[in-house]
Amino acid sequence: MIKARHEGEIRTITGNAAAAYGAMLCRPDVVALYPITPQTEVVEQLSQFSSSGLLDAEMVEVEGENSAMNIVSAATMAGGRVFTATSSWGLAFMYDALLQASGLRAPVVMVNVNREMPGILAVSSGQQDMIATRDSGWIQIIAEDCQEILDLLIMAYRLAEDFEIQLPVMVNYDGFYLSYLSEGVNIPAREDVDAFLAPLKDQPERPKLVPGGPLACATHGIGEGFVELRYKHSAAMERAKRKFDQIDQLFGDFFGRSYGGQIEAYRMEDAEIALVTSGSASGTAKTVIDSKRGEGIKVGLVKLRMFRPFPRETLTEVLGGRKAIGVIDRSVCFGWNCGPIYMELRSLSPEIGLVPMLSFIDGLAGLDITRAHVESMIEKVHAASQGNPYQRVTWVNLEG
Amino acid sequence: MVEFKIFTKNEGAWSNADELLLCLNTGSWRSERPVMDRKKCNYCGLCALFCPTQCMTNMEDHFLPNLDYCKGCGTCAKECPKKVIRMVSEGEFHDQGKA
Amino acid sequence: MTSNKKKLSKVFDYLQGEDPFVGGLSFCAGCPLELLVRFVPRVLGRDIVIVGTPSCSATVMYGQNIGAWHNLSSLGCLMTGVASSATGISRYYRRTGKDITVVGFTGDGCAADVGFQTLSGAAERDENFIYICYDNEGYMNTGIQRSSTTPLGARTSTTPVGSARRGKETTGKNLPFIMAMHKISYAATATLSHLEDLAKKLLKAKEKKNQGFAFLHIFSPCPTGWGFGTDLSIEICRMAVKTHYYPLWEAERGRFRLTHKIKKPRPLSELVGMIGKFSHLRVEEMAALEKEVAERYALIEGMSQTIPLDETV
Amino acid sequence: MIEVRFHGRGGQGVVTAAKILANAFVRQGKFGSSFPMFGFERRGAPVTAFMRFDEDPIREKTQIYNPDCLVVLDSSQKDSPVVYEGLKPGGVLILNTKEPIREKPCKDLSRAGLVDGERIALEEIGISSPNTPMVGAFAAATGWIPIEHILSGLEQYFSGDILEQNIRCAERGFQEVEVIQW
Repeated sequence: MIKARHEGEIRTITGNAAAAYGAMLCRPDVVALYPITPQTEVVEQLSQFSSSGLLDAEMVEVEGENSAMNIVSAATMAGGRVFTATSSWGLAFMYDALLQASGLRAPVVMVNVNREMPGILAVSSGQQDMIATRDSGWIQIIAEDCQEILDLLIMAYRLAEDFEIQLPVMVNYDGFYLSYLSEGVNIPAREDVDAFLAPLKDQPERPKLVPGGPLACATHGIGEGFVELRYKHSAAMERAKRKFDQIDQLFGDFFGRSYGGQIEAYRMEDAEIALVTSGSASGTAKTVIDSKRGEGIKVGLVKLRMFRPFPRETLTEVLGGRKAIGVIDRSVCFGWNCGPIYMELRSLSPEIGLVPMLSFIDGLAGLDITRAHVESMIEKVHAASQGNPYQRVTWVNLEG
Repeated sequence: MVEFKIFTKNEGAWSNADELLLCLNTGSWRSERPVMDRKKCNYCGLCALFCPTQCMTNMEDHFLPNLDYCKGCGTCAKECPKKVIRMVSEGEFHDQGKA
Repeated sequence: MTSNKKKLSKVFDYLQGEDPFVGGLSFCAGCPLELLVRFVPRVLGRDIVIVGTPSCSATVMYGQNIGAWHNLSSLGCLMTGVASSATGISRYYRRTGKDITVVGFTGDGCAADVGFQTLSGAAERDENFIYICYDNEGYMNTGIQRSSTTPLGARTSTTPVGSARRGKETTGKNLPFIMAMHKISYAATATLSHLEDLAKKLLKAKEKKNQGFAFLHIFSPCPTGWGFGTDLSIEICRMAVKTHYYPLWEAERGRFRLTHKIKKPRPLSELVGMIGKFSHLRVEEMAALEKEVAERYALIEGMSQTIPLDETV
Repeated sequence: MIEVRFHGRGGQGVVTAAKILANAFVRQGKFGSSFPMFGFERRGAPVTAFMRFDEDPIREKTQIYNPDCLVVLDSSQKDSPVVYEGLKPGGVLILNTKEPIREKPCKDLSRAGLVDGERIALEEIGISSPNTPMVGAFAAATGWIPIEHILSGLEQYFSGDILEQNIRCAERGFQEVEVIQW
């Protein structure tokens, strides 16, 4: 087992800077960026890395996010490693290119700093942007803190460029709550990141654009030929789940930090009820769970780290047999009036068991998911687990 | 595991000219064909240069259309400075479109 | 048979190697775009990657499943993405130290309309590739809708002629001029009646793209969409030049030169009279189009006199 | 876990002050985190920032509702009830002020560190941004962090002459703070 040779340098940096460090350490060939709150610091930080010589990449200061996505996905088709970052409306503005990238099986790694949309302008946190692209064919993973952002970036390249996967990966983290959070982050040594990513070079080569031909990219999919490629895309998404677990384990062995893979289960061993969370709110929820445990409520937490592909098997395993489940969503599933993660989890009800499942919509527009909120959620889920009537969906901020 | 006909070993949407070249029989689109008076041809090649399908074959002192692909647009006849190319209705030929 | 009178046009000297496309391609009979598609790689050479987009040329640039219509390296992208995708590829090659010519190849709908932002962005960044826009003055692949380069008064399926409205009510966007005003390395207009001029400009673009962005605007009439005979495409290109409808010029870093001066232009009616999309024009409508054409020519002529290219070379 | 809330105005270096302190605790080998209250960054507009430190990893990412300590960079806010909202009993106030305060502005305060950060910054740097004198005063008045961890971390936020000036600012804040116990 090879391990990192250096301990890494601990620096107090923001989530955005952690993303920039993660990207820089992976040595992308082409970086295309357009600034948008709350992602802008990623752009500034990488530009600084570029001008100080730490990042030796083609830096493209684009005129919009749509160009950023097209530039990076085309560069992967020529064989390059790439990086871009965006947020909310920027993600929306690259929507056509986003879908093209996944269909082309372009191993793009992108940061999406979660911010509210659609419609009502809100320069504030919310996962609706990621949710709006959940069927884009991208792998979507979610970080909880600054260290995880940096580590996920490195893992994202291992995942995206794996020959068995060949899919774009979107690394999400909460805008404001994480993007601007400064905390101590272990920044691995460059040569260690090189070593961790080195196995990617020993794989069979992906097809790429070579002048003179004869390979041409983005051929029309006709009839069953289209279906075959679509099936392969879907199959790669399925493979990505176990692959992500393996990469997480390899990362843990190598750098000494692992996160559980597709999900993180916290105090779930004997939990009777469970709270499902994602992103920066998970930490607060864990502290509340600790205190509720002190009051005798056997509650555990499942943190969703991978949203696409959806960790069906792992979630079924960890949530099966619990008496009630609460799901916190920082976004809304229009047309279903519930949280999107909740809605998806509901489709696992036959496997998990037909127990009460409660949707909590909280933290929209940057509102805080506070300890008090989480306490009340746990109480509601606990009451439901005791056979009491319960409300299926709670818009936490509107219920006082 | 789904059984499916394998079109490509690739994961993505790549065409490969070494494996399969596509081609349409555009000669069948034609209602008129260019007929050349070789004796008057001055071998300037403008018919070949301007031919949209680039189907004029260089015969060293004149050019002949490849009737597999010639769509019969008439550009060669129109552009010939010596006016030695005539467009003749396909009905007058009995060769199934082949010269 | 051999006679010293018989001599091949020198345009043949510009053509290298085999036509990379198969013989039977899905272009309408008489389409000058088919000629352009086959001409460009034979002049530029094999060390190119073509970036295309949904358009009339997409049917042959993009393959079908594993099958291809050509043996060139190419990437198909979406309407917004030609200039940006070409940027991505050329930047990657630049990083790896390869001298490759990346060629964006797209119609006016992509260049002047939905992909205009990305085109302008790439030009402003002075990216090292060639962008070729073939302008057939509308969305021909989808059935002849107006684009922003559709000229004043022209009939399309979205600017029909009726009692209340008569053809396109605004003038066409002067795309090549706008691109030249980005002060890019090279901008030029060309058309298919003037093949040597086109070949020279392609080669110049290939050279100039090493210093920065190169943009070629190719006037490419559409027999199906404009309503003229399949044999008339080249003649219409020629008449567009002769009437000043489509002046041939080039510009380097915003300095202009007319490459084919027409001292005594033919009346515009000689061109317009050949084209169905203008057949409804009344006298006053024709006068408006004539004024537009005259002003466009005056603009380029004026630029070539006040900010001439020749003084800097 | 100790929670600190910062109040000031855009241009005073409020967010940087919180970062500098979080960094100091990280450098000390503890855990520290900080983040700003979100809003458009505009010079002169009220700005709030948060900082936590602990012996154990800090999991909470919420805003701070019950601070142990307040760092008020804008003296005009020193009597604003909003500033003291949720303050824990026995709380500490670090205040940028030119004048001594006679009565404690909030019943829950047990200690205050007063420093004329603006004057120090004007004398040392030539600008009225009191953030580095304030973090020096914080170290002296709370005793929670040795000043050297603050000083050695400043190079992450400043460089060249400005770094030297800010080091002097932090040192002077540390030395010149007047501590009041109630």
